[in-house]
Amino acid sequence: MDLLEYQGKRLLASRGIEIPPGQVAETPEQAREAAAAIGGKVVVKAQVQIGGRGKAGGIKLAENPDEAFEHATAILGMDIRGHIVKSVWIEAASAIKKEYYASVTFDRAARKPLVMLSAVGGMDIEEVAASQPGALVRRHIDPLIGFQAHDARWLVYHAGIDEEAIKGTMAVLHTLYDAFVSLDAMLVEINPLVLTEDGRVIALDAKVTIDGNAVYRRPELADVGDILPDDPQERMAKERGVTYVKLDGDVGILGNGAGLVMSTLDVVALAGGRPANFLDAGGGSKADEVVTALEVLLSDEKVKVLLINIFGGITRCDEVAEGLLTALGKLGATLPIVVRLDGTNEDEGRAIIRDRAPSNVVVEGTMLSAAAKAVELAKGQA
Amino acid sequence: MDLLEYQGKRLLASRGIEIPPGQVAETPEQAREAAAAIGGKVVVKAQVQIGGRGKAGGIKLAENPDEAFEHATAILGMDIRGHIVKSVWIEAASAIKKEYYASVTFDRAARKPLVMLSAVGGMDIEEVAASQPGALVRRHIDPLIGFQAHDARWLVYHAGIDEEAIKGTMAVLHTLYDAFVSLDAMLVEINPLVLTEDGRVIALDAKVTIDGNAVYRRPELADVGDILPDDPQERMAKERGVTYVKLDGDVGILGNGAGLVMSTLDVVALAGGRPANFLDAGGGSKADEVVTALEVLLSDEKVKVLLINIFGGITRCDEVAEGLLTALGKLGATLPIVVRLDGTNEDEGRAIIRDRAPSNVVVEGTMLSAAAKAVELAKGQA
Amino acid sequence: MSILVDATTKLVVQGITGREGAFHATRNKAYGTQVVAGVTPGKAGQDVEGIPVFNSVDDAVEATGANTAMVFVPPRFAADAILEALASPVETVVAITEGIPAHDMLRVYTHMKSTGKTLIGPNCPGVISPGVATVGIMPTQVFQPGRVGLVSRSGTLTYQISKELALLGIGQSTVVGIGGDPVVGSSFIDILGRFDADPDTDLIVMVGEIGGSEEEQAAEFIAANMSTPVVGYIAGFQAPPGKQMGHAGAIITGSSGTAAAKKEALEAKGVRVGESPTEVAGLVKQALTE
Amino acid sequence: MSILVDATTKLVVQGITGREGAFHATRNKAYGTQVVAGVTPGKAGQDVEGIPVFNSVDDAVEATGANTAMVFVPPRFAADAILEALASPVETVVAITEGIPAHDMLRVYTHMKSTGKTLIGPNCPGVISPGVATVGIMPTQVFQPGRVGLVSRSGTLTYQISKELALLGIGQSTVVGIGGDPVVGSSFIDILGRFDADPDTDLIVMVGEIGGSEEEQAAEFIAANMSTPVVGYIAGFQAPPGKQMGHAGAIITGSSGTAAAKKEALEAKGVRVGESPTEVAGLVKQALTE
Repeated sequence: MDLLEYQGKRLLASRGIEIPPGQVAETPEQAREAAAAIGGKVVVKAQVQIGGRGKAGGIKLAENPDEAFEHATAILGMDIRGHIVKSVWIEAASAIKKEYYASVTFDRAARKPLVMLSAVGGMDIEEVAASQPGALVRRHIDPLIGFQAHDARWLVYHAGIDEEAIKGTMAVLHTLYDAFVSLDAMLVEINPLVLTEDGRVIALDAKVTIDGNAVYRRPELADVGDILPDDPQERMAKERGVTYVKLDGDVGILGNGAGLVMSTLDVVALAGGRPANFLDAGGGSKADEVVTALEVLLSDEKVKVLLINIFGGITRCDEVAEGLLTALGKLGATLPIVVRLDGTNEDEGRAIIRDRAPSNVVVEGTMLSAAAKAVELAKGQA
Repeated sequence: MDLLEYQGKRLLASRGIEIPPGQVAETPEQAREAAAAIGGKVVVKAQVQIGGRGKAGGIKLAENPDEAFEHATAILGMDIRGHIVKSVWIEAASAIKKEYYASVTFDRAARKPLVMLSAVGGMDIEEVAASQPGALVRRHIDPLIGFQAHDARWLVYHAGIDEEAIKGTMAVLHTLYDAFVSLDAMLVEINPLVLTEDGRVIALDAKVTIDGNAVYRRPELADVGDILPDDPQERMAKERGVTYVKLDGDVGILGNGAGLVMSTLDVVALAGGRPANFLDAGGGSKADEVVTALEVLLSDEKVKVLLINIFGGITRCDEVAEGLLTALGKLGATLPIVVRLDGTNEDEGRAIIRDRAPSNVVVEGTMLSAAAKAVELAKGQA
Repeated sequence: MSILVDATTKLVVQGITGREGAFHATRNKAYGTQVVAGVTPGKAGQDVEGIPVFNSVDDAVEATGANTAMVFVPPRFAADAILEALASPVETVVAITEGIPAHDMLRVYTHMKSTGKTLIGPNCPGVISPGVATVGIMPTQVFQPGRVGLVSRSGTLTYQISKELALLGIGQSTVVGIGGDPVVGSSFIDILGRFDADPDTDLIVMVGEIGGSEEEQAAEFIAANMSTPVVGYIAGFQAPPGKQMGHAGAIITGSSGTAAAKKEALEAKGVRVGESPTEVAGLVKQALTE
Repeated sequence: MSILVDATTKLVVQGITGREGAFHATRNKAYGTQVVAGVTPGKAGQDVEGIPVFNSVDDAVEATGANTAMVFVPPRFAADAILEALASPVETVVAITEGIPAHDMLRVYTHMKSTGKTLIGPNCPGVISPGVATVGIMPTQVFQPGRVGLVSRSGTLTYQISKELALLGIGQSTVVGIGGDPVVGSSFIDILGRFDADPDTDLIVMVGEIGGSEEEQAAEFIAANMSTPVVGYIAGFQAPPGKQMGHAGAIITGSSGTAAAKKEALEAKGVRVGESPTEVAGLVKQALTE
């Protein structure tokens, strides 16, 4: 679960990391009021769950409340790489002396938390990491021992943090690691972490990603809430707890288990087709979940053919077949549907389709032949 | 650092373990007022840093405030195995259904925390441990992982805690372990932990020992304070930060390093003498510490002969010799003093004594001969 | 022969009185696995289709000699259950539970490494040594005894590839689902090493997917340490970059996590990689007949 | 030969710019130890009597190849310093600092065990291999090269016994002060095992004291695993039961912790135990000439 900048900042601030004073605004008028309350120059920042806001024009400096109103008017409603801006964060402009980068994330390969620090912060930290590898220092942490004072010292000295910012940066690193653990985060990142002209070390941005499996035990996240996607299918899928990602093809794909669904996408592409989506109804899919998944897929007008690829394990193929019939009865879809059922109760499942499904539903015996058939049908529809 | 019962109880209560309502009293009148405020039957309990209070008559049930006054009068000022009672804890009497035992301590051999639980609690837990070893169950905890739910389950099921007390006892164990860690304790013990007639699990006693090296980082212990011993020498030693234990002989002993001092006691005993004390001036003793140590020893009238056994390492023998002269000059002691100096700057040290010390001070070349000489002198004084 | 699970496996099922736990414990037993005990705190003395239930793993081990634990308890309590198994004499733990918080697993994994024990999963389908024993939730009818080892981050994809192998008459020594979570107890490398040491495994199929760098690390390990041939498969060539794909793990982290990069890394170390399950089975057939 | 500390030891001193750190680093160097570096955060570039100072142990190791660390930092920061050394390439850590909170050491010790590294102390006088190298605060003039190993929980008592040995012309291979705190990095057993494997140690003197059960455990270990003869000494026959005697560790825990019980446990396993330092030296002399 990705948090918006201001949500992440408030969580860091409540733990002791300094941030500039700021307020959220959902209308230009609120933005003007916020700017007036804060006083002086302010920055108007689009609140979206994606990077590259600055380049897209989603961050603007305002000299006064009226300018804040103007910028908010421009930014609210903006589409930044598929994300519609619904709120802006108005914060006091800072007198920046130096920009650093600091983060704590999960290193899957090492199976340890990884703390990264750079004295060269700012927007393009990935470019810094690539072009000046020595400028971004990394230190793995033993999660049972936790982040220690020597880790903080090692990081600030090796990153070459300015003398006057060493103490403040070490304190930020300790708090950042504490936030990582106490929020069940997968990532906490401050970019830029700023040394101000008057010698304070403050967070000008915050990117926080929370482990969805642990939100239940973090009451301070209760009012953060998950943000629904703008895309209608993605929104529907998320509301119903189905894993769905929209792609740009025309072969709708439904499978059980992420690996099998990814493999199905690949096989469709190898057969010359273009997948319209990734949809995983789950490793233990029941009839209900199949109905839900089909509703998501059938609501997408770009989908010309549906490929259903199920390998029954816990999932029983006869239940999937019943779910398909239920969904078709309810939704009355007429597009071609290719079904491949294998595994637990495969014979019963195939028999249900053969005997009771409408004529737009065909059964194929293998994943490969099912993909080929779906691609052939999609080309026929084009 | 040992806490008094009520201090330990309050620390446990602040973490969520239920205790009976109670108040501290330092006079019989305060005891009467406390009993009146609490209402009903109360228990008047001597607050001393030693076990066996009940057997010594330090715990009495009072039916009403006047009885509480009478019991407090009897108990305050009582000498319980060398500890003078200076305060009593007045608490509401509990309707006891069952008595359990629970503790978390430090197992040196395993170098792990050890949690112990018994469904057979009450005064003589050591006897229970000896006579019914199965009745006291023990579980080591990995300090990096901490106390887990499965540890609590294992303990309550294996100890045979009554069904209705299982949930409450598990909660107490979690809190007890948390107290052990968050107080930097060496021991937290509840005996008895009580299942009341109305089904609550509450602590009727608390024994808490804190690691003196960690008190600095536990602000909640700030007003607990260390309790000074009643014995004048032990009190003086504690005030001055010298490790001193009074024994019942007449050969006063001063050495540097606990092992060497213990060894000196043994060698004096082997030579037929009786040590008057254990006094370790520290492995890195300086002249000042020697002066302090001598002041403690010389204030004890039972000491007939002094044996000073120093092996210089960090400690320099010439500094010890100077300290001895300073102390003698200040205190003017005339009892026989046997000095043995070895190690760093031994020649200089011996020369200082030989040349400048009064005639009651003799130098011996070895630990064995020094002990023999001291014993001989002590017998001459008898 | 086989790895991890065999005729000597004596299984204790944690969470056996739950719906899923009871169902799969019974199925595992029906397949031939020695399912000797179950654990549900407070339910000692009960039984699940003849399998005795105990209050703790320790009690189960003491009474039955169990040497392997399978964890079926809900995600909020699963880390505790795995730690309980690790604290007991049990040597191997297979955690099926999906949805365990990643920070819980970080701590459990780090602790597990210091115990010298083996953890498979969590969020995995388990382990099957076809014809001998199964621990987990895999549909047993898909597998047949043979001499090919299979290790996979994905459940249903494992079944698909086993099915393709079966169509060519190829069976498995052992099939291991290591799970797709960010932190799993055993990595590709851990399992590849075990297969390499197994005299009854002639070839290994490694089924990876996009995200992380485990497949790249495995490629290095194969080249440096292994003599048994490996055939690889990577799912996710068509996956959009940077989107999360069901498994929390399948997030592309830089270019190293793409399917193309993984395929390249493996091929650079001499591992043949198929682009579809069907092609993988063909490569296995070819390698076995060389 | 010797154990733990020898001519290949390259020492980095943590807390070298403190009064004690500087004093003993210089003294260790004067004795012949290769003291190659010091660490004090923020003081990189300085030097202490020619020993270069670095900001971190990692930096010191990188620049000098240090393989052993000695910790002299104050007790509040000592656990962090030990962890820093354990996180670096250094293999052996000798912690002199007295007064480290016991819970800090519990965590450090448990972590240390998972690293496979060696920690001596804390609250110990260090290690000396007479005539070769010394790491710590022991008065070097007390020791002379020889073939008797000595391991002790006590500092000054170690010097006393070495002095008694010297009076009989007996020198040491290595003398190890393991420290008297409730949690120390290396136990009697750890050090006894190393001496037993050292071809240049003919006999070992083990100097214990009341409290705990380490000497009892050592007795079992000696009988079960060792071929090198051991002579024992236990201080504290006259200590009152249940009183704390300076070392936080020296608390009698039940009858097993008394000096008499320890002596009995050792003698039951064939270890000769002297009742005074002088007698111990005599027993060593006797054993060596048998």
